[in-house]
Amino acid sequence: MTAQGQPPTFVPSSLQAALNWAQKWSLFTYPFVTACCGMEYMSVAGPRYDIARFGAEFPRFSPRQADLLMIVGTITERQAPVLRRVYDQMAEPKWVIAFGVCACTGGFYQNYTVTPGADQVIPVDVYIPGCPPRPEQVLDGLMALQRRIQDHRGHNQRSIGNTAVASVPDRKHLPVVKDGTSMMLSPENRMPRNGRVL
Amino acid sequence: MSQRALDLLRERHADAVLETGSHVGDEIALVRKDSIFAVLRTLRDDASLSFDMLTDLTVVDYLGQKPRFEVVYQLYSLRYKHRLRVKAPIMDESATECWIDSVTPLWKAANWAEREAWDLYGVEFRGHPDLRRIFMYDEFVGYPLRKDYPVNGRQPLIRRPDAPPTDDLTTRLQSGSHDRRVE
Amino acid sequence: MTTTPPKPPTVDPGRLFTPPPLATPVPTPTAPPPLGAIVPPLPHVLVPTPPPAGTHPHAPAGFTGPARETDVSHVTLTIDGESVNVLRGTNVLEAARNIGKDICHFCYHPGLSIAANCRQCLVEVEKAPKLMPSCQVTVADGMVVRTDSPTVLEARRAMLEFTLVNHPIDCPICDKAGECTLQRHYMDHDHRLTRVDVHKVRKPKVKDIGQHIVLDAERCILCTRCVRFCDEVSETHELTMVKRGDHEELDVASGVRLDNAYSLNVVDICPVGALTSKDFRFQIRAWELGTTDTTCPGCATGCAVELQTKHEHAYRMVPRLDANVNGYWMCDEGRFTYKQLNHAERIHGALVYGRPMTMNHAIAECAKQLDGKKTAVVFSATATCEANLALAELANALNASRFVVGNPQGSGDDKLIDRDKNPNTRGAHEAAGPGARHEAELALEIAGGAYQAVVFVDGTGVLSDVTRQALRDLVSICFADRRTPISEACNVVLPATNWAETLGTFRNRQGRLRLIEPAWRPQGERRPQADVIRELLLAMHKPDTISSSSALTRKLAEKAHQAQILAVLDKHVDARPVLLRFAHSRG
Amino acid sequence: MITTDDVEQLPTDTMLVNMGPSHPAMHGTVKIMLEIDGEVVKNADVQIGYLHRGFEKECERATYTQIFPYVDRLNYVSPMLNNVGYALAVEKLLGITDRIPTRAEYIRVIVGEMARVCDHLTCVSASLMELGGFTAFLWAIKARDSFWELLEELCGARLTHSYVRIGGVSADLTPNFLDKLESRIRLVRSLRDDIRKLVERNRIFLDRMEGIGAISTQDAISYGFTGPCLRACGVAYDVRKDHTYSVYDRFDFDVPVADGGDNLARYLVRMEEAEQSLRILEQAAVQIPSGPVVIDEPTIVLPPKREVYNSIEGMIAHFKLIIDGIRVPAGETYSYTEAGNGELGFYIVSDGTGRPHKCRVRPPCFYITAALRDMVVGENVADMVPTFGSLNMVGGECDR
Repeated sequence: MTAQGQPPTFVPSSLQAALNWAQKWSLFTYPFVTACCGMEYMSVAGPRYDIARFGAEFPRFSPRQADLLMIVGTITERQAPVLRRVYDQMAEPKWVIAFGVCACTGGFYQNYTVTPGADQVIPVDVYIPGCPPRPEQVLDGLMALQRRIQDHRGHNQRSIGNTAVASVPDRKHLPVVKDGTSMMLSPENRMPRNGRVL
Repeated sequence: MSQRALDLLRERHADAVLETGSHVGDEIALVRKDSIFAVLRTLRDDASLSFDMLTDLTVVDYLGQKPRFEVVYQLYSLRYKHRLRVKAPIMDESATECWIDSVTPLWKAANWAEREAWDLYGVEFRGHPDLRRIFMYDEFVGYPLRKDYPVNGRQPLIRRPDAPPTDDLTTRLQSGSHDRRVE
Repeated sequence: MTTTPPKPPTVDPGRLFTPPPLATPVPTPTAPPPLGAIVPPLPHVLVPTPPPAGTHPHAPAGFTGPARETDVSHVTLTIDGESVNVLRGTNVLEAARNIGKDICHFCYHPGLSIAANCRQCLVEVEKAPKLMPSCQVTVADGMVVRTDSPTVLEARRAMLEFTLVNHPIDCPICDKAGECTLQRHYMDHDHRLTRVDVHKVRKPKVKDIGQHIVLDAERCILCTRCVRFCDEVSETHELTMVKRGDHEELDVASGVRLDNAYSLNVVDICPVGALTSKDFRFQIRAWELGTTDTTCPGCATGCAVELQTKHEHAYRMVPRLDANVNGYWMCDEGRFTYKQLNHAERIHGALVYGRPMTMNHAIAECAKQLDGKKTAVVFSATATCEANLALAELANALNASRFVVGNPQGSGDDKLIDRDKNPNTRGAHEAAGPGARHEAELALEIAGGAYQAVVFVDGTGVLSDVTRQALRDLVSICFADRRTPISEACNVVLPATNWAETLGTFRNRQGRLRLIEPAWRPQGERRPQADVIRELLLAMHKPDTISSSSALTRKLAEKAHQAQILAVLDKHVDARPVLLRFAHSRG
Repeated sequence: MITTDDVEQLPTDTMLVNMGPSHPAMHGTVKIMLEIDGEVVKNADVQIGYLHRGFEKECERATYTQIFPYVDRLNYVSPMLNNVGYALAVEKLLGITDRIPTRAEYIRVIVGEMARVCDHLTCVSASLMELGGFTAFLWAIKARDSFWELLEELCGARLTHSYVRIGGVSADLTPNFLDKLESRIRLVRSLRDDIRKLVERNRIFLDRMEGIGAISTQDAISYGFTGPCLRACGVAYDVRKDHTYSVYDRFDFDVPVADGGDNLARYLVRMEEAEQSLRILEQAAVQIPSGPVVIDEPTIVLPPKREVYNSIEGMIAHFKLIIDGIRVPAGETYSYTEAGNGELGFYIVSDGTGRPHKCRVRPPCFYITAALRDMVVGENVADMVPTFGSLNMVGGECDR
């Protein structure tokens, strides 16, 4: 496997860099808006803090058309399978931003119904703390993600082509992700299919 | 303000009304649970009271006391602008005791409110059109707002097989079991 | 309204120390004599003579009318307009408690003599020229007391203000903060900002005065509770007050250290953070602890204690009032028994011949192994009565021969420390029945190959290396909550709950049932031995003669007519630790 | 040419469609299972609870002061109103309602009405965006941000303010707050008028709002409607007028009422209420007296930091108020205020400690969302979106 942060060897790195450059400036966001942070998301998209300046302008409400999943707000245990399905439906390469501390760790809702962090359900590239984060902070997080894309360090960028392994350096305990497969759930963790919970 | 309502209740439902009183300006009537429907119907239909709005319905859990639960109805009359709180005690959590008549026929607001009370406190509302969980999911075991349910007794539907460890308790509780720890 | 909080306990039995006769006659231990199960009379220090009936030397004249003929033992007085009827000789402070009025005080402690030097409990007594310390004034017929008149309230505030003049601003670094009596009284009675602007008197800060205790003289409010404790209860006279005026401070007598066997009690009774325990210092903030009423497993006395825990970790043990057993006190040795709960090598799952197994498989395996073997069952003096009784059923089913093991004897005294270091010697012997033999013979017979199987109900006990080697060749089954020499030696180890995880009973040296309550949920696959043994019996297709562990507890309590244990069992919320912040302050 | 058996072979059974929980129009996650016959909704099952965050459970282990951040996140479109409502409830239980300083009451009114304007504009503009009117959305967000910046200047947070305290507010107004407020009011008013001009004669808008999602007055009352949704049914019930609290009796404002109970009525009521709130703001900015902003009661209010660091008395008071919380006498009360969505009630049961035994919030939009089914059955699927939007269902408040 290649060292951390380097593109897969058999893809010409210049071409890869060009691809990454293109991808980082045309992120299509899927805003998975659940809670308070949605208010700030409105402001981020609004005229004053205009996220369009960073190419992440247009919210796509179909996971199949989006490559950036923004988890905006609290993820409850009831919501988690939905989030998982939306993530699974997104085409690769895809990136995930946890918007707000609830999405990062559950925030100050440490109780029976709130999932302690969206990364319990899906891998996350960038964590934006704050309750809710200020729009400037969100833009900062977006730029962090863009750097990450340019450096080819997205959590599943490596799975383009059947090359080796990437690990997400943000959190030590985040797992090693083999090309897309470990995103599959073991049967006992798979969400109920009877449509009640979804 | 709605002292009149209390007097009328005491004369009409002498046997049903356990206690009436006023606390920090709120009128309160404590009513036996088996006659709750009759009492509330009187309050709604009597022309001199006409509590036409069920403002709120909830349950309080006094764990370790008897009666353990209290079903609390907040009533309001748009015509007379007066309020009344009706409370019906429920002895304990046993299936034979932990129920009360649904007031859905009286106010449509009771529909979801009673579903919530059932969902979070496990109080069964007899005669409710569809008594389903409303906040929690169907796989959830137990009634989270009861005082003996652990604050962090999570029952996850889904986790990454390699999810980061959480520092607090994440359990799938057996029904009826209590977490002995107060977070 | 059902929202009123529970009233504080109205009467404090700590005053009347004479042990009432047990409801049922104490079963006499059977031969051979159990390990050091001597039943000494209650230590005399725990039975201070109640203050003399009638007048108190310091009480002003005119209070001691002749007692009415109607009832000699009781007097009736009026406190804040309420008429109270209490025992003659009670002091006003205790009498006020009868009607739920808690007169604030520092120096008074029901287990100690009365000094009346904090002047915090001053009350107004009719016909008295000035305010009287309610802890020192004994009640008299027709006495009229006011605890909430403007004068009294002002006096309280004034006294608190004086007390606080030299008190250091230590709350953020003080172990007592959160359970501090001074903090509580200030919030309840004063909450007035300071009016004095003087330099506080400096005194020794971190002074090592004993093996377990650190003194901070600045925080001391000179209530002399600790001094009186060392004079009257431990009778070792280490502590004293030196210097005068606002330079007065607590100190140990020259050339002495505070090293008696009960020294840590002074930390409990210290109303502020002047005396702190080295063991508990800076471990955790008091208000984060949950506290559970339970029993000290340190020795056969079975002192009533509170176990204070957070997140499956025990932090300290403090005594709890039980007039019949330990009064207000406990020994230092017993305090540290909580450490075994934080044992590094806990056993969470079954281990069968070195292989980890689920409980069901392990039980089935044991049933298979035990079937038809010549078995010895080993009762333990450290296991609960329930576990031992269940084991007795197993013994009947297998008709096995019975042994009782326990910790070796240690040193004792005539107060609370018993030579028998096992909490449940009597319980074990009751369960084992007359024929039971002890450790030495067990070793002999195992070495002699008399048995094919041995079942230990508990990991305690001392066996020689040879015997433990011999266990390897037998079907040796051991219930254990942590690794011990015996559990290491046995082939099958079944996880069992320890005394902080289970609801059970000990029988102490007096023959009293002592209740232990769980402070947290059993970890891993641990379960009470009784429940596991029951499944074992079922797996061996034996008649289901025992019920669940909690049912056994209830049966025992009913048999012994232990009302308060039954009350605990009846309470729906069994063993739910009360957070200290709700339990207000100690000391 | 279609024969009869061809017709018989056409599928005639109804279809089940999931709207939500992750759907562009389901702001605040809710899932609606629609049984549709062609375009017409035959039946609908509204499933909420995807944002149930255990508000009550959290409150039971938090001190009365620590609960403010939680109430912020109930109706996160207008957190200040929740703050005020909760503070009033605890003060009622403490029996200090009459002792709150007048300036504090005025400040509460000001921040509350600012939040109300934000709430209404956000609700309207969000549902307009779902109808395709993105411009209105941008304008409303601009107006909202102009107010949020003021509030941020006041308490440091744009959205979740936690500004109100039991017994008053946490800090006095910033020096030139009122001047800024005046100019911002002008800005917001002009933006509001622009939005009205933009949409109210727009054919698409009217077609999708007028007569859609109507509910009868009787049903609305029976469902426990309050606030704009009830007033859109012609019932002039406003807690600020009918059970006046704080200093609302000192202002001259009207309670807008519309009839029909359809989307348009709700839209009109909200827009007009925004105007009335701006009026209240103007009056309050003139009337507001000087004085303390928090009650003088050492058992409730933290001592000044100078005392905390330099005197043991202040230290103890601070310590106990933080650790044990404010001791509220045992008892229970139901206190109610007019929030963005209607009557926001707090039913608090105290056992005498510093933490509530139960802190129940009466969420207005919970009862309003309960009526959604009756509103959409028989309408087209497309009408689902404006109807749901006009109810202003806020997840944090509805699911708590």
